[in-house]
Amino acid sequence: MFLDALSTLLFVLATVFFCAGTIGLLRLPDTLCRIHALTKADNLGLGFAALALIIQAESLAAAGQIILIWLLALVASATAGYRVARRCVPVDPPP
Amino acid sequence: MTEVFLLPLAVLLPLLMACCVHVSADRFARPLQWVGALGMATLVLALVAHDAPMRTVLGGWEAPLGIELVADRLAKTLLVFTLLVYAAVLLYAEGYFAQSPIEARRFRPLAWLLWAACNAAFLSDDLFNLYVTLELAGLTAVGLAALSGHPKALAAALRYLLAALLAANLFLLGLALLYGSTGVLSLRMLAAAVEPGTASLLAFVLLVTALALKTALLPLHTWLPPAHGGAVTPVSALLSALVIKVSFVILLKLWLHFAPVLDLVVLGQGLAVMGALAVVWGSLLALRQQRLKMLVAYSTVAQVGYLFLPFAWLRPGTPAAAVAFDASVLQILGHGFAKAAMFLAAGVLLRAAGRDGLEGLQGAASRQPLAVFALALAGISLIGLPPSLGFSAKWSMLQAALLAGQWPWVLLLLTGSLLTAAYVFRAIRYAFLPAPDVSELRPVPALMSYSALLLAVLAAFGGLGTATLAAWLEIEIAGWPEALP
Amino acid sequence: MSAIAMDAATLWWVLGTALTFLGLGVMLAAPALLRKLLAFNVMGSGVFLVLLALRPRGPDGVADPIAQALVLTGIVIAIASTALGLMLARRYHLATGRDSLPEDAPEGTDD
Amino acid sequence: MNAVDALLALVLLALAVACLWAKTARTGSLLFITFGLLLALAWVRLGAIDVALAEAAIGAGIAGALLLDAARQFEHSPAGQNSARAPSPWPPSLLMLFLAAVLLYALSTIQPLAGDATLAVSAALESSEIAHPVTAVLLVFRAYDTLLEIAVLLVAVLAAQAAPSAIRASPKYDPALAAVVGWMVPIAVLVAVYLLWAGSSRTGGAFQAAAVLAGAILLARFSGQWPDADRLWQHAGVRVFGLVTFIVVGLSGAFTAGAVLGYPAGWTGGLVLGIEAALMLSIAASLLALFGWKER
Repeated sequence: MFLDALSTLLFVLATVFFCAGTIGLLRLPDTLCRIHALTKADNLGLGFAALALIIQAESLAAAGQIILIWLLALVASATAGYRVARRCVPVDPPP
Repeated sequence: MTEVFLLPLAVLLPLLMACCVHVSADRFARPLQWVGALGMATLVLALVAHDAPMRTVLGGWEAPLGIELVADRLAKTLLVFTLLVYAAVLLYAEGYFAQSPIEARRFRPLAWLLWAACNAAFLSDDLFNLYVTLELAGLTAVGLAALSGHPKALAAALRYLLAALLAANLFLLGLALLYGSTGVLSLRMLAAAVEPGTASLLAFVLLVTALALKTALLPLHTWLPPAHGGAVTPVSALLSALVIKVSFVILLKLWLHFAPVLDLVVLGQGLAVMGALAVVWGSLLALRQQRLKMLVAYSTVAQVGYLFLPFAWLRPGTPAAAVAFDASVLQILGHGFAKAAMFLAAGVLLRAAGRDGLEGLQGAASRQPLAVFALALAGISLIGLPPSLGFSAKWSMLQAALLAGQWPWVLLLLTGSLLTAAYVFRAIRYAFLPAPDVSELRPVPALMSYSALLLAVLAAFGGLGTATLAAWLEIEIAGWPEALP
Repeated sequence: MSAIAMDAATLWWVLGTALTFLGLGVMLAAPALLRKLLAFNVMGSGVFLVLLALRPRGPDGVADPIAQALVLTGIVIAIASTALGLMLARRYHLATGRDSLPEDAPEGTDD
Repeated sequence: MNAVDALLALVLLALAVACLWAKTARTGSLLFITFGLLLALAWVRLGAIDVALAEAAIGAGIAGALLLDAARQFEHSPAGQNSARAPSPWPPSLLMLFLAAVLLYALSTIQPLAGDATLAVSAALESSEIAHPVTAVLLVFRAYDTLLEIAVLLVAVLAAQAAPSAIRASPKYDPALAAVVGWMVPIAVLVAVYLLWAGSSRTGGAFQAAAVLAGAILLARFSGQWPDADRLWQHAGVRVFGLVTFIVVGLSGAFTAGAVLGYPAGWTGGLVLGIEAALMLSIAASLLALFGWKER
């Protein structure tokens, strides 16, 4: 019962962050700013959602899989954000 | 043991051949093709030698769970028909692509995939599997139509693709309705399970619309002339002889299975009327063409019209039904051989003249007599003069119309023949005009003319075998609708 | 819609019908090739929804496995068709600079 | 009717409209990806988990990538062609409304027979030796459909005359990308193998695995690492390998199981996994050929 409530709370938090990320993606002025919305807010949202699911997980292995998925998503979004940013900034960073 | 093998091999062998010729280098691919073609010939002969109807349960799982292949005499006839067309076209392609190895490399695997698709459609007894084969044939045909990479060919291929995609979705929607209400996909079981009603009738109309679009029945024909007329010649022959027949044969199969259950009289009359309009309109358009291959392509629109006339008489329990069935099969064969021959001959003449205009044909009769002869023989079958297959087809339609007491169709058949004669003679007349300039002549491998002639002879003299064919097919339709073909 | 007592399956085949004809209409009316291909995919999704939603579910709430397999095959064929269409459209665009097919010429005229 | 379902259906409808009437090809493609992802949710609600995963991977993922790739080219079209012009909605829409009404009426008359197909599958599942019903249908009961479907995919690659794009080494060596790719690619390959293996007992399968594999190869290609391995993927043999394996195993069934496309008792699981592994390689190679398109 307590765990269910906790899950729900975490899901609500996740939703808040996802909404913030989506609004940021739509409303922020340029690509570099939008990357913030995608990489920061959305990943936090995903993290909360993952936590909520881990609480409900049937086994340790299932929980482990969820953590793995979250980590992979983190790395992927960090790399993608980095690549997008590199496309936006034409000049090389100072050595 | 062989029975387990034969039917699936008719599909799997050409698929395997497609993979092999795609992977192997040119100098291996050519001999390999002939080994494959010989294998196919042996296979088809073995199938025909098996007199009894054959049914193969794939994977050992019977319908409704699995898929079954059925080779009745209709399917066997079509397998032989496909084999003959392919023999001529593959021979022809050897000469046609001799100077363009890149196109040859693109052509070979797609041609074999198309062979597999044709055989698969003729043998399949499963509605969803028929959808997959229809897609296989359609996408292969699109790829073949785009083979040259010329912008006009690309535009024609895109138009063709969009028509095929539309047809695919309509077919699936009809399938969804039938599967949703019955839970089975095998044609045999569907025919037993389907109940007359709005849903099943709408499903059938959707299937028929999809197939009519893929067969290019007027007014759904606009994609056909650019695709067939604009493709490289061996492809034009395959598309017009085989690909539109795939969708038509599926329609014929569905009709034979569903006509006893659903009330299809009005639909049959409607299809026949559209067919009649196609005969007239297609012929008139063919008359207006200035380029030989476009003339031949528009002639297909008219000849497709003939294919749909028998639906007016294919009613269960009427004496006309058996004759109408024979007429359909004869028209499939007659148009297939004649149109392929015509395209192949046209390709020879165009290559010799170096251009596609009708006036380029001038003097062809003396320079390329074999090709002009093939063109004329094929024309005889299209017009419907004896002893051609085209004559037998039209004669059977005439008989069916009279048996059904619908004599106005006789007028249409006569008009159609006259119009066909007009556009065929128009093309041939150019060939007999004196040549303006001899220096323009280009050499064409004789092999190409001979393969065109092979098909033309089949079309022009095939009518002599009508009685044999009708007798051979009789057990398929005699018991209809109680005993399904 | 909610006024009518509607079971879950009905909702999905109603949506499937709507998507089917939405896609069909755009496929017929839109000139741009890319949009036509998008419309084909939307129409296909609608048809798949109808196909699956019409079949009763198994006791454990799992959809008819045969219908699922048919839809899966259909999705793969749709993606193959879309990919082919896109490649042809891109080659056509490279060759001519056009992103739509020319309007239909009057019939019977030579191209 | 569930309120969540109704909301999902409405959002899907709105997305479809927005996607089809989008101003640019790029927006349309992006909206189509969103549509595909939400449609996957609808499949979950319909109890079709396998379709949901395929829809997300293929309908949204691969189709989305192909569409975006193409949209980029069309947006750089030299002259202002008519792509921006949205279709005029009125004349055909009345016809469409009428047809939709006819279909809805017909659908409402359908009284589906009881779940006989479901029962038939579950009854035969034991003897099929495959635990997951959808995989059993795809690779045992209706394996022939799947075989022809793979042929369709081969046709698309051949017909598009697609050659895999040339190996594009990064113009400037990017240490961050190289480092990430160095360990991301093996993980992605691992995920692909997992998806393949999972297919026999639960949702998963060759196509989903191939999508992941193709993504990994693309990632490696962008980073310019393993050029030799990349060249291997462009060999025509890889593209037909799956189909040939499928046909050869299928034909051998005539000797070992008495039916073409049958499997000898006790061997089904292993043979299906082998076929799927071969298919995964070929599908991945085909996807790569279609994605990194350039004229041959």
